[in-house]
Amino acid sequence: MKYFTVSENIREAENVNTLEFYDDIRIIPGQFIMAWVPGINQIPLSFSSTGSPKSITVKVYGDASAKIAGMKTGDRIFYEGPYGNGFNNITGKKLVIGAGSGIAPLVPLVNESTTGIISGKTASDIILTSKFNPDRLIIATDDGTAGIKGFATEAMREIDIESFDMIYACGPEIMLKAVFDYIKGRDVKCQFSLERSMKCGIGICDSCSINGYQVCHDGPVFTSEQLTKMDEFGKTKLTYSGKRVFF
Amino acid sequence: MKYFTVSENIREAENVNTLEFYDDIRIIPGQFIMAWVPGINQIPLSFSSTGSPKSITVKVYGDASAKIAGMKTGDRIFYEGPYGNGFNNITGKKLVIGAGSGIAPLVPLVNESTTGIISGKTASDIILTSKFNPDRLIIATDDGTAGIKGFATEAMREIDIESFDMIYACGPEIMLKAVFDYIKGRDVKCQFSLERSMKCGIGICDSCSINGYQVCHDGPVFTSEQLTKMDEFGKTKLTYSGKRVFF
Amino acid sequence: MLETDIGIKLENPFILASGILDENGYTVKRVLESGAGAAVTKSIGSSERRGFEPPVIYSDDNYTINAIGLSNPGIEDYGNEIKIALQAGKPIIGSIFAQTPEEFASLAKKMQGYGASAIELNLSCPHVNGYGMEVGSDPELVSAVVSEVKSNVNIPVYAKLSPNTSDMIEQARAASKCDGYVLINTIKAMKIDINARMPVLSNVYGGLSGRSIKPVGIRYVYEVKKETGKNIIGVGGINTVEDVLEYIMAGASAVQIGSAISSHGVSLFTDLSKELKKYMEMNSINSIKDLVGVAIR
Amino acid sequence: MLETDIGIKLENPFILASGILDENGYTVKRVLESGAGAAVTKSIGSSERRGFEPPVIYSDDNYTINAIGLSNPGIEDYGNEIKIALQAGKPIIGSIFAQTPEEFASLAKKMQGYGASAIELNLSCPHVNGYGMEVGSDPELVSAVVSEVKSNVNIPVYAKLSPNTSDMIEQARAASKCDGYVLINTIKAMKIDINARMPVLSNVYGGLSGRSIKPVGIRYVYEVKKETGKNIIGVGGINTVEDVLEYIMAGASAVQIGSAISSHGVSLFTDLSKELKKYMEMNSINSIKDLVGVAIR
Ligand SMILES: Cc1cc2nc3c(=O)[nH]c(=O)nc-3n(C[C@H](O)[C@H](O)[C@H](O)COP(=O)(O)OP(=O)(O)OC[C@H]3O[C@@H](n4cnc5c(N)ncnc54)[C@H](O)[C@@H]3O)c2cc1C
Ligand SMILES: Cc1cc2nc3c(=O)[nH]c(=O)nc-3n(C[C@H](O)[C@H](O)[C@H](O)COP(=O)(O)OP(=O)(O)OC[C@H]3O[C@@H](n4cnc5c(N)ncnc54)[C@H](O)[C@@H]3O)c2cc1C
Ligand SMILES: Cc1cc2nc3c(=O)[nH]c(=O)nc-3n(C[C@H](O)[C@H](O)[C@H](O)COP(=O)(O)O)c2cc1C
Ligand SMILES: Cc1cc2nc3c(=O)[nH]c(=O)nc-3n(C[C@H](O)[C@H](O)[C@H](O)COP(=O)(O)O)c2cc1C
Ligand code: FES
Ligand code: FES
Repeated sequence: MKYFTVSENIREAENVNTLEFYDDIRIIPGQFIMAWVPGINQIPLSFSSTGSPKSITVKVYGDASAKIAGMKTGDRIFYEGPYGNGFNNITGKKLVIGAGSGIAPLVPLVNESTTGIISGKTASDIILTSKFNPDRLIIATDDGTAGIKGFATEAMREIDIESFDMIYACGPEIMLKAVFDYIKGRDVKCQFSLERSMKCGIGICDSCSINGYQVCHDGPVFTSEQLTKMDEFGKTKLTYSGKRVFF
Repeated sequence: MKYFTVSENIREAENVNTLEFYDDIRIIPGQFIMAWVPGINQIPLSFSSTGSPKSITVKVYGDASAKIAGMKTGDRIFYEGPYGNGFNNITGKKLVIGAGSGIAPLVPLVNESTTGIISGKTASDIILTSKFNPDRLIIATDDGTAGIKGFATEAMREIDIESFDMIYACGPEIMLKAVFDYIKGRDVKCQFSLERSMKCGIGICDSCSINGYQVCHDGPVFTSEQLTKMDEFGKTKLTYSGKRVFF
Repeated sequence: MLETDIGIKLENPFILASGILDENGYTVKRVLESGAGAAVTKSIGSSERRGFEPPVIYSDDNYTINAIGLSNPGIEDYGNEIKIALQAGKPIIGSIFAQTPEEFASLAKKMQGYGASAIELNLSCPHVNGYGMEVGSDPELVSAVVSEVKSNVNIPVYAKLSPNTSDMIEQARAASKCDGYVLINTIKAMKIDINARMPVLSNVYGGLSGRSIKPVGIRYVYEVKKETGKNIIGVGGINTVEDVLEYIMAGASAVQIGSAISSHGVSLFTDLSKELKKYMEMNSINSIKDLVGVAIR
Repeated sequence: MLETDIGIKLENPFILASGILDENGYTVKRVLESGAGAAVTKSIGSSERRGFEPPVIYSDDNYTINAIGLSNPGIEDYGNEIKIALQAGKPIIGSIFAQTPEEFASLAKKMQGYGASAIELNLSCPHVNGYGMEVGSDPELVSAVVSEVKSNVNIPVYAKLSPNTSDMIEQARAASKCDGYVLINTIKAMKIDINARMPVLSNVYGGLSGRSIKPVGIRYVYEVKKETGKNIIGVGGINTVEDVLEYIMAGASAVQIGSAISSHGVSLFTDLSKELKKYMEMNSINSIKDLVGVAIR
């Protein structure tokens, strides 16, 4: 397997760390790696910086993410990839909407004129705010402990979303579905980066599929036009065993 | 396997045919193919033309060569290769010495100013004479039925071999050894193309070896300097089973 | 001209192999709509199985090693996936794994009930204890499984055999009541990462597939076709139309494709159909049948 | 720092594999002088064998398939070749094949008499009837061969086992009196030429070697090392120092190299020594022993 050598570990929040490394591999924002933690698991992680240094930003959920979040300078992040299509990064006016660690892959798209919406359950879930122009950042939390109270869609109401040339969204599928429903009928383009459970990353195990498309291979980024045709979106998915369940 | 499609079969002599074909594979004169005759055998054959059309010239010894010699327009010559190092073709004054079908790989080296010696057991073994400037061609046969009577070395006595910038020789190893001994101590450079029994062509079966070098891979062309260090040259070789025998 | 018959009629000889993009009904449907002649389902067992933890797959340019661990939702839930997949209007072949003849038969009956056109018995998964290799290397058990399944369904039953054996012909003879053989499943193998100094797969061992195993697949198809004359579905390392022709000339009446989909995408099926048609036209061949086993001496 | 000990001392762990550039004493000498730590001879039998007609080898970028057919000059003549090879001053391992324990023992004694430092029992050639696979898949015969040879020579005896088996551990147990295992020999395979519509090799079947078989070789080395703890010489698909390290971490104390020589030439041995040394320096490893089997869980 390939590996990145950690040059720095930056604490972003309680349980969220950014791991920086130097490597001249070419990454399109939105692409991801399958990071291998020997003896534990292999998990998909996106790039929160695709320049130099590159970085991943990881939120601790279980053993694998905890191990990576705790890595020190000189440690190796083993991985396969990069995988996936990545975002189509336009030059016009952008709105990025990220929920929880879903903000990470959106950071490489952000520039001075980009507007951001960062949402989370509670204040400590709100990360990477420093990457945004403070004048163009809206924060939303379910419990109102930071920013406005409510979901990301609540924050969307505060701005004229039709004024953007492209909206980029990443986060849990339920949140993406809410954003998708919100923009429906409005004259705006949108790219969604989906998260489904992944085992292989190379489009053969079928664990990450949505309506026959593999999120790891055909995605993770899908346009609103593509998602319109996918009735599984926000509704059903497969578990690790392959069992179809409702969200 | 790859194949050449025969465009023409030209009869050179009793039991000697040239098969022409068009193919843009790059060949260095002296390189050879392992020609596969399905159901029969696979045998090494050199190129008697490396331009357009390319050709091989084959003398019938057994079933495989007979089958190839009898091929018609449109038939396929299956092969692997090209293999081997090939000759270093110089621009100066050249002497080529070929015995029997050994003249074939030398033909691509011949130009207007090249001198040729073609030897064989008897008149019907003398082939490809038309490729030479008649003024610069000496023929020798063991039985004197064509040209001078005697071996190739007999013909060499007729000319000032030190006047050549390079001598190229190909034929049975015994004949090559005689040429090698003849030029020894004279101020002349020589390249010899060896024939040993070949099974693989890719330098792993060890059937074609001479003093640890593989004729198929390190050769078939060796310089006089290289051969000077090889005490097997003209003395011992391995049979198909791997048994060491004297010539 | 691409039609072939392996007990079921196929509009082309290209079948999606078991375990690759065939756990989810929508995915199977998409693969069929992308040009596959039929699809084999992921191997389904009696109850839900999570399978092994990732890494479950390691691959490089020439091969894939997997130890998915027979993850599957269980036969009860799988009916719904087949229902979705059947919307493509092409044959679905239900792959099943189990430990006893009775368990196999019960799964097969369910698959038939769901509308599967044929059953594929996975007698050969190389990396899960108690299934596959253990089942496949016991000729009496193989024979009992095939008999029991055959007497419980009226659709064709194929036996997928293991290449991890010293005697494939013995296995094939034991399974001789089946309607055809599927050859080959993966070869037991492994990958060690020299930097981590660890086996990559969480299960340590996995099954080798892809380009690297083609010469072994060709050999088994040839050998079993020559010995038994039965219908054979060839699988292992197919990437190009040349690979397909090699399998057909070795004795396969149809082929399955798995690992190659990862690099070529699902459009591979249509591409192969086009290229095979072109080959047949150029060589004046009317039916695939005229090529099956022509290389056998 | 590259020294290793497999019952015989080697200045580096890179051994020329049997059957590749080792029929002719001069060639073996040259390979040893080019940097190999030792060389195994071509497998030698009691009497001269011509082997099969060409094609005896088919190869592409990822693999080689051979059916040389155990061609060899016979043990009587081979003494002279070993004499030439010994001029390199490095260990020669005599590979032998036979049908009975007595025949193996008699060949082994001759090899010892010629000056071989160890014996390699070829119990595993996959393409010649009556030898190899047949011998290797009969555990009682394997056990008798090893006992008989061991009681007739006092140099180390290695058993080269067949991967064409459903139970390698059973084979290894049968050969447990040997001083080490050589894993793996080639995997039975074949190539069909789709234009000629014929098997390429005159013998139809051959043995697969080269890059394609590495994951299978690694698996067997790991499995047998874990089960038996004995010395193992790893072979199969080695081309790079990464491949070497993978074999060593799986449990090999030394490795053999065959097919790769065709593309890399004999300088491969020196190159690998240099690169392995560099790796060990960079990772502060003093002895190969410290790496043997480190990946085993
Ligand atoms: C394409 C893609 C890109 C991703 N990029 C990133 C990234 O850049 N940074 C990042 O932090 N994560 C990212 N993720 C999510 C990340 O892969 C998971 O958080 C990770 O797999 C958790 O693994 P674990 O072994 O630590 O936890 P597990 O042991 O798998 O999970 C522990 C618990 O947390 C829950 N859980 C796990 N992951 C999530 C999640 N994402 N959301 C909600 N609950 C969860 C589980 O259901 C379980 O209950 C990405 C996912 C995908 C599909
Ligand atoms: C590098 C190389 C290049 C070659 N290039 C050519 C070429 O361009 N044209 C060509 O005609 N031949 C060439 N040869 C020789 C050719 O390969 C053999 O003649 C051929 O292998 C004979 O095969 P067969 O099956 O027809 O005959 P076999 O059945 O192998 O032999 C029939 C009888 O003829 C004898 N015999 C076979 N070959 C020769 C020979 N070369 N000299 C003397 N006696 C022989 C055999 O010992 C046997 O008694 C080349 C050989 C080498 C090594
Ligand atoms: C990821 C993966 C999962 C597989 N799962 C199964 C399975 O569940 N049942 C089965 O019979 N074969 C399974 N196989 C084996 C394939 O069906 C096929 O026999 C093998 O991969 C060789 O074909 P290929 O080289 O085209 O991939 C699986 C293979 C892969 C790569
Ligand atoms: C041309 C050829 C001939 C071989 N002959 C023998 C042999 O005589 N005895 C033997 O034990 N192994 C023989 N082998 C097997 C090799 O020793 C080795 O086990 C196998 O090729 C795997 O190693 P590789 O991938 O490095 O080639 C032969 C292999 C090849 C390619
Ligand atoms: S993760 Fe396996 S298909 Fe996407
Ligand atoms: S022909 Fe095999 S080594 Fe030269």
